[in-house]
Amino acid sequence: MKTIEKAKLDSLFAQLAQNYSLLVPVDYNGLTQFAPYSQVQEGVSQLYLDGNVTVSPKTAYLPQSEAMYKFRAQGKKLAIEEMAGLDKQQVLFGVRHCDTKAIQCLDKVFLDEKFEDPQYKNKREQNIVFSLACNNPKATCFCESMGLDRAHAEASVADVQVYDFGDSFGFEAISDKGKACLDKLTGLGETASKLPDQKPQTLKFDVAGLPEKLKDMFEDPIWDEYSFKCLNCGTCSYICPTCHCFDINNKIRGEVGVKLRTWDSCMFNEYTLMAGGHQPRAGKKERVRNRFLHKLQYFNEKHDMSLCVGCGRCVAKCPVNVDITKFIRQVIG
Amino acid sequence: MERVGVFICHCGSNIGAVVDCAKVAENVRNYPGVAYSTDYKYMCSEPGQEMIQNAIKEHNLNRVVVASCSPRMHEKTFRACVEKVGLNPYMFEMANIREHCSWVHAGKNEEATEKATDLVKMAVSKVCKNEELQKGHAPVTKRALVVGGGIAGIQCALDIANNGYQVDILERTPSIGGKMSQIDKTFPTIDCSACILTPKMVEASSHPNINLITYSELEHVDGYVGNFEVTIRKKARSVDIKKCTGCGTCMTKCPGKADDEFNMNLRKRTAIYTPFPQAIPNKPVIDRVNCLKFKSRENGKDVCGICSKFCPTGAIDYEQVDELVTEKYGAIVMATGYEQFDHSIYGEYGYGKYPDVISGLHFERLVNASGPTQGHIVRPSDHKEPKTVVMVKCVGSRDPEHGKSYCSRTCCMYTAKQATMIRDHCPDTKVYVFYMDVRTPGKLYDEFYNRTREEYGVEYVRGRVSKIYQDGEQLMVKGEDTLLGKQVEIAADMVILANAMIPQTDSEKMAQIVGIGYDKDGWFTESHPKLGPVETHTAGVFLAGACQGPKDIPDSVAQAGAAAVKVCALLSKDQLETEPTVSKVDTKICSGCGLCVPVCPYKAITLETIQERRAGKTIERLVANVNSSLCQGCGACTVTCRSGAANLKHFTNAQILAEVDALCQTIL
Amino acid sequence: MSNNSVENFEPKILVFACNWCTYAGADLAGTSRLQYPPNVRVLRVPCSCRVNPQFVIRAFQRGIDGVLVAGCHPGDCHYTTGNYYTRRRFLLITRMMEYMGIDPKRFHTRWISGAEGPKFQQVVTEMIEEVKAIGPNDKLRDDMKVEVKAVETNE
Amino acid sequence: MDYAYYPGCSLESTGIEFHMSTKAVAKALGINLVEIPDWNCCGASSAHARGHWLSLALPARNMAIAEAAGLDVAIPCAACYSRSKQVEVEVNKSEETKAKIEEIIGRPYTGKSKARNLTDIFYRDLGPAAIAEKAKKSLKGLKVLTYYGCLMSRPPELACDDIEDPISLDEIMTALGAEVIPWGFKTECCGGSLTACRPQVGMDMTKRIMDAAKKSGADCIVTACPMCHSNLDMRQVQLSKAYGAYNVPVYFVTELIGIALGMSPKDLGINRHFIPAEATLTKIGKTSEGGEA
Amino acid sequence: MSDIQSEMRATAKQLLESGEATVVIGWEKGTMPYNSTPVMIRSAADVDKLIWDEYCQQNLSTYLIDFIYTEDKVAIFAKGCDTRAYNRLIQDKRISADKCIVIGVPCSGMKSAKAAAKLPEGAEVPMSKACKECRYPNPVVFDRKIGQDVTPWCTEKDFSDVEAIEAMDQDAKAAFWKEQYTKCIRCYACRNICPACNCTNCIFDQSASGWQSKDINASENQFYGVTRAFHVAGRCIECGQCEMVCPSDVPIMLMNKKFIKDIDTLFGAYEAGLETEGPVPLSHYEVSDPEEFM
Repeated sequence: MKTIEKAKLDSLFAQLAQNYSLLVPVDYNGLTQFAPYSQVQEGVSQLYLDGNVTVSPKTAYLPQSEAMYKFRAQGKKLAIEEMAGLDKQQVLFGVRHCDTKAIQCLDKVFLDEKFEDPQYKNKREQNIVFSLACNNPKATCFCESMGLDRAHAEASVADVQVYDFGDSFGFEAISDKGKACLDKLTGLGETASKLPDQKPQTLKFDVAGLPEKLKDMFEDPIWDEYSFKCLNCGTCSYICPTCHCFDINNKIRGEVGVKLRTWDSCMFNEYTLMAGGHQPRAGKKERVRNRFLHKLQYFNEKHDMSLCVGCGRCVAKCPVNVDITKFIRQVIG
Repeated sequence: MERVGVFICHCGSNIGAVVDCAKVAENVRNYPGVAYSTDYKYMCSEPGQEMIQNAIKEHNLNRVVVASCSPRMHEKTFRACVEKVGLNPYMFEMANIREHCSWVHAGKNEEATEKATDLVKMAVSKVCKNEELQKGHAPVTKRALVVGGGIAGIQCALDIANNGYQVDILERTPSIGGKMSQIDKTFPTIDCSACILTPKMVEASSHPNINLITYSELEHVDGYVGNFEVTIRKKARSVDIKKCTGCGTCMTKCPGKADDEFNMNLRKRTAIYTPFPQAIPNKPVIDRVNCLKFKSRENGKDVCGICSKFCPTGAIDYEQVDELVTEKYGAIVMATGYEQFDHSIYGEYGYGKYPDVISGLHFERLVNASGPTQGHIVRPSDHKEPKTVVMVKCVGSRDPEHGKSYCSRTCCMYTAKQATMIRDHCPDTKVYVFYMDVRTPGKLYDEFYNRTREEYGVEYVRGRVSKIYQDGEQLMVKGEDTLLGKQVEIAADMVILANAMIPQTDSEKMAQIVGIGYDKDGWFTESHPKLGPVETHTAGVFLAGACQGPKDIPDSVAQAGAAAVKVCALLSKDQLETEPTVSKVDTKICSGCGLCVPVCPYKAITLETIQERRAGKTIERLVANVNSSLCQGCGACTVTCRSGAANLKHFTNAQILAEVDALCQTIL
Repeated sequence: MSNNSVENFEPKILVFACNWCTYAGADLAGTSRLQYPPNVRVLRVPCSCRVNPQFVIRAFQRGIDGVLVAGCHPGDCHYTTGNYYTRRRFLLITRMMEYMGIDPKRFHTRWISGAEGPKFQQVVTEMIEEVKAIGPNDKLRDDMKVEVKAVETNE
Repeated sequence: MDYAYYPGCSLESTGIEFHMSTKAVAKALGINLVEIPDWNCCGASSAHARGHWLSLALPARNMAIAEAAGLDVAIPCAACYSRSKQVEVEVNKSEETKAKIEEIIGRPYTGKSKARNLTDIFYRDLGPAAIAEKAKKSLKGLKVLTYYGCLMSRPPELACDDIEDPISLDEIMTALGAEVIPWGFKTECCGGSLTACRPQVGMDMTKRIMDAAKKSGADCIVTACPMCHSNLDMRQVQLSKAYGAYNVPVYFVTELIGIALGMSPKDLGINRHFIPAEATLTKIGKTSEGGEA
Repeated sequence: MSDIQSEMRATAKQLLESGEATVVIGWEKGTMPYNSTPVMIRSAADVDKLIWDEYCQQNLSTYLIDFIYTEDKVAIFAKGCDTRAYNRLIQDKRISADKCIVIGVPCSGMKSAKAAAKLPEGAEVPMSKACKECRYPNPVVFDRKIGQDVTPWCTEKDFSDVEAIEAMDQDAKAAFWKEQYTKCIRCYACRNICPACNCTNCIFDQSASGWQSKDINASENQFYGVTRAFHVAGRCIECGQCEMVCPSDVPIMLMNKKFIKDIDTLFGAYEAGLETEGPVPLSHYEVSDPEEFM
């Protein structure tokens, strides 16, 4: 395993930044998210490795607001131009395992057999993920309950596995992309140290048979109980690493414009609002139910995997503490 | 699909000399929504309008933009033009590239063309969001209110009444008659003012369709054209007008004395009084400020009461209070007249300190047979007949520095009239008139002026008076004769100043109550200086007489007649078309918070309960509702409304945003 | 023509003008041939109280250099009370815009009556000069320079 | 009350009694006059004919010196006042003028320091009532005509009193007990500037004033302008030779205030007049004998 | 505190058992020690879920809107700020008083859950900012009251934070707000929790109206921020919930307080949510309002 002392992390980043676009987890004025390393260098943001970031790294695959193509009215005609993809490979340093699993979920949606989303695909190909194993789970983390391996990142997504040894980081290539990237790095040490100890997760529960159980619970009174306090804000969807719903808009300035893809949330009124004004999911109950069932049942039925990866963001950030883990535990009984 | 036709007008060279109209038409040809774009010499001309109509048909246009003059000028013309070929008139917009562009950017052709392009783009973007609107209808209250009972008000009321409509005259003094009743003779015929006025006053008071509301003030006006609700303060007369026979006993007995304002304070009147013998109604009021009883009450006593003792019908009522009444009218005519400029601001004329320096209106009272001197022209100071009189014109007029910048129009003539009257009454008296110009544009006016000089021997001196000072019993008048280039000094016995006409001191407040415009001097603003001289910008409110600007009697009477015709035309309708550009609430969006209710100046918004199906249940909830015939379309509610439920038709959020965006898009 | 280089910067200024006073005042400036720089564009609204502060922010977002909201003098409102609300709202919004970092020179509210053609001329002329001196507005801007440039160079 | 004091040339020559009485009265009224060091001619009566900038620069230098001391300038002479006020107004009106003036005089003058007419200071800063309070003797019995001349009342932007009907002298005199006789010549031009070039015209103008004064029945004229004073006092001698005796004494306002404050005519310079002026004062009773001040 | 808690439970029990209320809204313990979260109790058997601790921050009044079309009679526990929010909703006609029972609970200030989440366990957790500045800890309106009134620890509005921004130069102000609003993810949690943001259909939920695109950038986010602040200007009851729920830590109250400060200075001191009648500052004017636009 290649290693580097934490004190020399800057030089590692400098090397990566030379060859790649480099995204690192940062604290930007109180908001933790992935951002260009240059922000850290400029002092705009501080490197944040104490826990997972609030806004998940799905932003590097599905930005909150993304131009799909540009257009220009020329007389009565419209000229359209595709967006250029990432021109350079991009390293995401410090993506947590739950978030690698989340990207795998997104793959199911955006890299479907029938249709591959070109913009997503471009980013997927260009991104090199350094996935950092979590030694100290937060009280809201429950990835293990959702079947994740805290020592090994999702192999189809992560390119380099990173371990935190206290004073140093260790690196193991997972993919060829990752290996090529590691090979380019100089000044790394080499140890065969054993994997670091991982503190146990406190939030643990059994999810066996959950999708099946939920199948019969569409009209269960539990939804009233859980939806009561929901504010119908978009916090959970926007910070969730797997939520991927989007809306398509135009941004027009006179004769030119771009087609924009922006995140949307199933919590919002306009999400299911139909052209004639009909709203099939009129209230909190319908929306909370849809979100939970999509995470825990529908996605399972379609892709044989849960759309909840146990990152715990919504548990931590929901303004009114609508707790999906409590819900699961109550359903499982 | 929007298919906008754009028509750029050259307005001859008015626009064309600055804005490259063909280029503007070219610039917007490919602008989103535009289906046809062209330019033409005169869009408002018959061929120009035909051109628009043909293009609508040929190019299947469903929206039209004309870039020409101000929409305040020709919006109506073009709306009618497009309507003729079946387009809804509200599918039309105007871009003002004349008043707002070519006329103000002379010589900056390139920039002006660019600006015109922007303005057209804004109009196109807006018109693309326009919706077809239909005019509404509102009932008409077939009664008019004339505010002011001077000659203009009386004439206007008579004309309306003779057309068969009810009309109320609101007068703030105890009697109708106005300034004309103070004037002795009228120019150029020198006939007796009272002799021609009083028959009109009597006619008005006895006309079955006219109701006089005297000694009353306009308090508040609500409503809108066809449906005004006017609150009137009937001031306490302290005399029961129903019981009073007008015998006048009270006035002969009253021990209270006060300055007689009708006679320009040249004498005293009693505290219970009628302003002049021919007053209508000829029933007195008690001037509470000067009444001994009311004065004593202020000191906690209660004395006098003589008038009450002597009144044979028991009409005196000391306990009367002001009464507020609200009446409905279909139209309002403002005929509030003028005031005389106060010359005491002029130091060179002695700051009003010299008793024998008087104003024109003072003179009218002096020379009037029923005035304080029984018509003898004497000096107020010592009641001696003046042997030399100096008259000074343009006192307050044409003096932007200290007075008013405008010409008061009447002074040249009334000065000439007064000069001849002095010469008539006192043939030995020498009369000098200092003038800047002599302006006599009126029928027989210049002839009269010439007679004044030639037959009556009044000496006209072209120049200003620089100083008047008391020198013993005489007034020394220093001035310049600019024709001779010499300084002149005249020892006069009396000086008569031709004071300017100014608006009523509270004209601005009046305008605000009625909701009409006024100019920098306080004259009410007509809707168009040439083509709408008696209309105001507020539909249903008209102007008559000097409240609109200085006017002599014939002009006031003519304008009163014109206003009456407009009123009758309005009252002759059973219903009025109302503008559809009013506010509307989208009940789907409205939360019923009601914050828009208090901001509406027309009380047009109410909260009402609607029923709605929601999740299989019928629920009831509050929403705001706009009464479209009350709403006048200001838009105050639309900004108060956070959710955008209240929206102003033809000026919707989307339309204004489209204009903002259209302008800003050119910035990038 | 709009040039963002500061030397020959020609600002664009949006004027929200009430139909009854300021628009008429601007018309009067026109009929009196009172000249002023061609940097202003007048947008007609029935009353200054129709001007939603959000319109103003929108204009700044889209790159306007200055905004003038103008209506009848208080007491002279065609609709009696409209401009009193305008005054309240814009007293607040003026301060908020300054608080957000918009230079107060870029945003004014003024009372200009139908008789005040010269005042219209003077107000807009002064504003244009002031804005010219401080240069283009980059605050609050949501521009698409990058996108537009890409499309343009592709032609 | 501190003021910079600008006497000007008149007060050192033909109007020396104005100088004397000003200093005496100011002291008694608690006004501290600090004479501007190294003051120069204000340029009145000649500089403006020579050139605009010269006419501004001359008084500007005096004003600048006072401004450096942080004081407003008290100016008894109406002509000096008018010139100094002119530069103060011009400098405040235009940055360009200010820059140019400063360049010419080689020192800063921002227009902050104000030119103040002495009579105006008496009237506004002190007030007639405050002066009357300090009076030891009433002027009762003395019928006076107030005469302001042109330089205190014209042009409007420089005037320190009402332009048509100034009242400061009237109110001060009334407060001190004198009877002010109304007349129409308060602001009439005395013809002073024409005495040298068009003597007859000047003489006629003076005559009109003196005729009116004589007709009015007043005992004397009170003025606050040394030009007017010399014209009405000195020329009166010539006038009398041609048209018969007038014998109307002409006092400076400070002289009469001084009398009221109990000073002796001699200390105030009243004995220096062309038209004897001491005797008239007996109308108010015995005046102080002098030497006590 | 435990006294109040047991009294709360008893009251809830009594209300539900007697049928005076069909629903009681209070707080229950959440996932974390610093989560106290709204709970709806329909059965007297569940009243023991109710708790009262130093994290019962959440304003419960907004939940009353959810019951306007149900047959329920709803009782809520309400701190000072909850009662001001209640008045706000009554004034905005979003709820009707006859369907609600307000049980006032004097409050001594709540701790900051956000701070607690960042601090190690056991560390002293500071009071949240809005609570520190609170001038109405006691219920301003109630049908019943539990516990003893406390003495308010603030008597005057504290605008020092607003003044600090005002003191910056224009560029610094712009940079500050741009930084703050770059973080905003437009989840609308601030709006949804706000008792003054009670429109059934917010303009930010009407993308067809053209007010705003869904594009997320500092400019659009600031448009959202200023507009929301303007919409609650003169109506904000200073509960500070917007700022507390913001996942991005945008200092939203700095905006709201700017309006409060200016309204106080320009139009006279005004306290939203103390009355349910009378004019709100922006639906009202005085002829004598300051004139700066001549």
